[in-house]
Amino acid sequence: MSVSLFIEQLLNGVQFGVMLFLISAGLTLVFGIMNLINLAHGSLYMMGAFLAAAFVKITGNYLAALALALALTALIGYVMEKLVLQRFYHRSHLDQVLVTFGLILVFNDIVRLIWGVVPVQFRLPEPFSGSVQLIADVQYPTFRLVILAVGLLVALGLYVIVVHTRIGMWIRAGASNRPMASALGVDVGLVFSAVFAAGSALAGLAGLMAGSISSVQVGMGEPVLILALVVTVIGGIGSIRGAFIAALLIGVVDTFGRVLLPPALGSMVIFMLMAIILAWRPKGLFPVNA
Amino acid sequence: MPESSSNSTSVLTALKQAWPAVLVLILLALVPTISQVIDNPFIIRLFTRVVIFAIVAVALNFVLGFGALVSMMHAGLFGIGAYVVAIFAFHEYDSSPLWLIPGTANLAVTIPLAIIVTAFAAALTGAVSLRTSGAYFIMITLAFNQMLYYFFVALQKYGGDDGLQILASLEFAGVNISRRVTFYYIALCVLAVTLVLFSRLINSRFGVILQATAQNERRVIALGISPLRYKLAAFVISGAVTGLAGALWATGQQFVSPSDLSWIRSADFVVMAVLGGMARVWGPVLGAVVIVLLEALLPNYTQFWQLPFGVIVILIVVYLQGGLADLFGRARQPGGGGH
Amino acid sequence: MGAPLLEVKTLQKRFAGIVATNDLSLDVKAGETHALIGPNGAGKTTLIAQLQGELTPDGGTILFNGRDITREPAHRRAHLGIARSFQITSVFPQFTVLANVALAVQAQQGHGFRFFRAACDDPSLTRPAREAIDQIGLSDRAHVYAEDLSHGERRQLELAMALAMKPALLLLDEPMAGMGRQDGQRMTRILEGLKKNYAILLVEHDMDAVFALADRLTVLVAGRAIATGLPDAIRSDPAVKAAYLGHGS
Amino acid sequence: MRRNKGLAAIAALAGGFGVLSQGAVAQQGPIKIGYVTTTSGPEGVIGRDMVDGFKLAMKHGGGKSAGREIQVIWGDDQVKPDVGRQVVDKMIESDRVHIVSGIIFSNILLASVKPVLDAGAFYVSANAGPSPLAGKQCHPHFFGVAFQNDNNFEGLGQHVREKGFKKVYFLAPNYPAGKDMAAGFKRYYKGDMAAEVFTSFGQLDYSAEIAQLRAAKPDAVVIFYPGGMGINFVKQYAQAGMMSQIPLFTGAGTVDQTTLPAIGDAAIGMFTGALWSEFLDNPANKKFVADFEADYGRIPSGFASASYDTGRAIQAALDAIGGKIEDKAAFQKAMENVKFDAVRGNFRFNKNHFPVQDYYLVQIEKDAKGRNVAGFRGTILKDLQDAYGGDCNMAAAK
Repeated sequence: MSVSLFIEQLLNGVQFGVMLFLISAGLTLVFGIMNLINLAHGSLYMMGAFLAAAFVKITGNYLAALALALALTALIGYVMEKLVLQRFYHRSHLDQVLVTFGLILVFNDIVRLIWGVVPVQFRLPEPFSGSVQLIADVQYPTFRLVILAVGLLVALGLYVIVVHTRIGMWIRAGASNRPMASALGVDVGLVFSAVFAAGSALAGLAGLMAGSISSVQVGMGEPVLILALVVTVIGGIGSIRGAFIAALLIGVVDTFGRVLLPPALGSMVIFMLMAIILAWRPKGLFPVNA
Repeated sequence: MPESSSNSTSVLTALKQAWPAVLVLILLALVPTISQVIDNPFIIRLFTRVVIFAIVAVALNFVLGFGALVSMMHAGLFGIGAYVVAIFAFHEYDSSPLWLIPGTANLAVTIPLAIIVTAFAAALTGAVSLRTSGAYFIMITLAFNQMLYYFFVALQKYGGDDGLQILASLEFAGVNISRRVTFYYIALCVLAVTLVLFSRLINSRFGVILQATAQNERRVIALGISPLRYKLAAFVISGAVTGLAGALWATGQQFVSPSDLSWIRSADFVVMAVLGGMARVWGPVLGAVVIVLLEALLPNYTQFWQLPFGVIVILIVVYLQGGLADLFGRARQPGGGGH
Repeated sequence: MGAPLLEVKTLQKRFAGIVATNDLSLDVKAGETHALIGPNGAGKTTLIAQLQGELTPDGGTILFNGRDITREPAHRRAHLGIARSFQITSVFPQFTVLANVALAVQAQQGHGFRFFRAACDDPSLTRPAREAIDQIGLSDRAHVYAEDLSHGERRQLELAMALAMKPALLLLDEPMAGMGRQDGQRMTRILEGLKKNYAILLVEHDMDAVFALADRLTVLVAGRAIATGLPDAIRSDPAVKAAYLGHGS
Repeated sequence: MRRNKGLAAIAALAGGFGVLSQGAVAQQGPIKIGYVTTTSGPEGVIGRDMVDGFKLAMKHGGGKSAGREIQVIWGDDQVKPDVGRQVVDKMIESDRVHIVSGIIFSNILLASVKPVLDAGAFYVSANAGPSPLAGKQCHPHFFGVAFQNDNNFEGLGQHVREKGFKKVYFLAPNYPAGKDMAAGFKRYYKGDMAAEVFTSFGQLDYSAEIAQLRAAKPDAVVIFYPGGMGINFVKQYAQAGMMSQIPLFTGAGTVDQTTLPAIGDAAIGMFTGALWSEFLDNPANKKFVADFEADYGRIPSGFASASYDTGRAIQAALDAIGGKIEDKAAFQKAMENVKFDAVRGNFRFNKNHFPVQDYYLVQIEKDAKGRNVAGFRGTILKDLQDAYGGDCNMAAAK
């Protein structure tokens, strides 16, 4: 493997990792803070992609479409939390898995009823649809660079919000001790709803980003959901930092595993990585409640 | 309240608690007759699937419902059992040895072998997985499931993704058991024995420790019990029975493929156990019956059958916290009752 | 009173920079009830957890019957005869009282790999369990599920489980926590009954109970034992008064 | 009260059997065809075209043969071999169908075909054509109307060779049909392969593979990626600026009306092999395309066309024997010699019951309405037959 090819593959791995981080961030926040396993996170990802595609078609304006799609995905998440998931904060993980599994089936068929089975087109805005010359021999799709930038911005933003702001303090307080936080005057219910809506918007953002490089179709959320769970668990549930590092790790390992290993082993490599990491550190790389 | 109830009364009380299970078994036993009356042999095939999945769901529930270990690798273990039978049958048909071991289509050999191999796999993976707990345990078992899946995909000799057709005629120590009704009753007997086995296990000293660990592991340690080996033993027992079910599956289908090991199948088993009711040994049987039948019947009405299916799942989880078994009254952990 | 049953020497434990146990030494003699008092956050529960084996100390040694158990895992210590009752009630909510205690008996007997006989019908488990339940005064509640017990009853169950382990040393972490006056007095009477047969390390805030039960007292402040002695001597110790009452607990 | 609820639940379950036993008693009733395909999940897009193509064929046949009703029973295999097997079992044993058709994926077909043939029924494939069934495991009651898998890429191999490409990079999913396609391509291309890469089934992101292939500097890239995989690969290939650098080819079934709407303009100009095109100039095809668009509001895909041909072939064979499907020898003979106007033009069955047909070249372009379509560019191979017929001994297979 030549140096420039290595650099390009590394870039691919990092970009894939950043993408995974966008998907996992919301999942790990909801999982860590509300102690809720939300398998329907993948469905929100799918909704983000479908809504963005639909709004682009209707409005013809990308920014407006993206804003609308994000807002609507957040709203869907909010309604889902209020209607169903709120009852499940105190239920077992298993009940949560089951009810959100049911939600996946419902979401998939609703999307199928509305949009049909044919994958939907989601065209990129002109300036982003091509590629740019990075260094000699490395020509890179512009939009992947956009994803890279957005992902890094989101990571930075989340870090600042959770660690350095009052909202972040409320979130952390609500996570570690609910009654205490309420006693301090934090409306935990509201904070949770807000976190859930924000997590949904992040899933939607990831979905519409992914939708522009791969197909927008029913069931697109499930394979991604598995990867997001892998990232969440390797990073340590609830840890934004852990999710970021785990996502990059998975992205790079998967990319190089795919090109360097035989196919069956290449498909297995991230699962082997997860098993090894968990056998070594049973609560992930950055356990939150050490 | 006499402390040491005599054996006969304890059998009576057991029967009193387990009457729905007995009822379901009797109904299942009537399936071949019903199928004959309405002249529809497919029903037996469908219920063979129900019964075999029920065995897995019951075995899974032993660690899931009573040990709080959410395993996402039971499809993998199931597949191992199935592949052992299929691979030996393949070598028998091919008349080529597997390394030095000759192939065989004799289930009296391959079924015990399937159980042993699966138990061994469960012991290896369990020893690593049980270092973790909660959601981490779910994910590490999922990882092992995927590894097993891709392992069998990689076995090009045995069909890879295509799966492996069993062409040799399977027999059990010279007896042909492939007749549909015979095979159905064999599977049903295995289910009944499995239910009895796990009922006994749950109430034994071993089972009590397992349940106690699920409720309060810290306290169990403080009492002087190291829970790990009990959890591991439970995982191996559960895996062995799952391997047996896999062997039956291969025998009944005459076909195995990696899709038998898909993680979605693992999730299906969990759904069966939870939906059926984890607090009772026989709860998952109800789950298996309902899930398999819904999956078979709903698509006859609409191609959007996953929508009602999903809604049914959600409603059951929201309103029947103890699963379908709660329709027969609320349950407490069986091992916990000194009567 | 004889040789020390439990001997703790210069024990150290830190959590992220906070010193929870600071160069602590104390001993419990056979047959003695040794009370450990101190303000909230003094490190009492942390000490109990290190003695029971749930936490591993950073330094120092713990001797039990003259044997170094500092690095022994918790379940091994339980077999050696150290039983702990928890400050926050820690029982098996979905078991009956009898099943809870029978499990403790079973743990003490050590035969966990028995797969077929129903444990709840096994007199070798239920008989000793019954005895412990009688001893603690829960006989008429034996078949009630632990999650349906009152708080006071659960504290009693907690104690019955510790007793069923046939321990040499009882580590009792606030057995009267959260109890009303009447329940507290009942518990004090129960403990008075036990005192004759067991060595006890008692952590308790209820001073009436402490002075009624304790043979000796140790005062813990900020992880350090500031005084050890007979109840009367402690009561009048000015250092104790200053440190202890100053914290206003 | 609780108990009554439980009993009611059991009674409800028992009632469910009634559905399964529908039509269990049928002696001289309708001719029954079981059509099992993938209608749920992401691959449902292919299944939908399959179903609609078959429905249209039935409609054009009037739903009857020699006055006897033809009843189609639909089933969904959910892309799972064991589910496909179960649905087929149900159709054979419960619905007692005479003919089964519709399965898309080779591994599902291989898992499901045995009970059909064992029961003495017919399997007429509207898509999957795995090599064993064309060769050693050929069967008098098995007919593949669509193709033998390899066919999809054989003509393309010929075309790529004729165009003078010398170093070809091939990519496909790591599953049996992927290997079949590679074999088919190489059989006719005969030249040097820069690499053959098999990726995992259902992969989403191909950036790593695209980087590898660019570094290998081939002079052409050939892919077989059905469904969503094709959408992903082609989009990403275009975004990486590769379309203008190294020409991309595919055989039948990757870039067609099931994926074009989602790929969008990225595919414009691409050449692909095909066993059918919507612009083929024959009356049957014109009627098919026009009626399909009228009924379903979209352009049919190759999947729909093969399914339509399958329906028409069955209809023609049934009509030839006066609808007496119970006479199996007669139906087999009628199928072997079936005469119908295939929308793909030239068609007949080979001795192994797989087609002899022509292979075309198409190019993605915009039609008058601005939609992306596969414009006809000519015939690459005439009378293409598969490579496995020699292994088939139909007389011995009986």
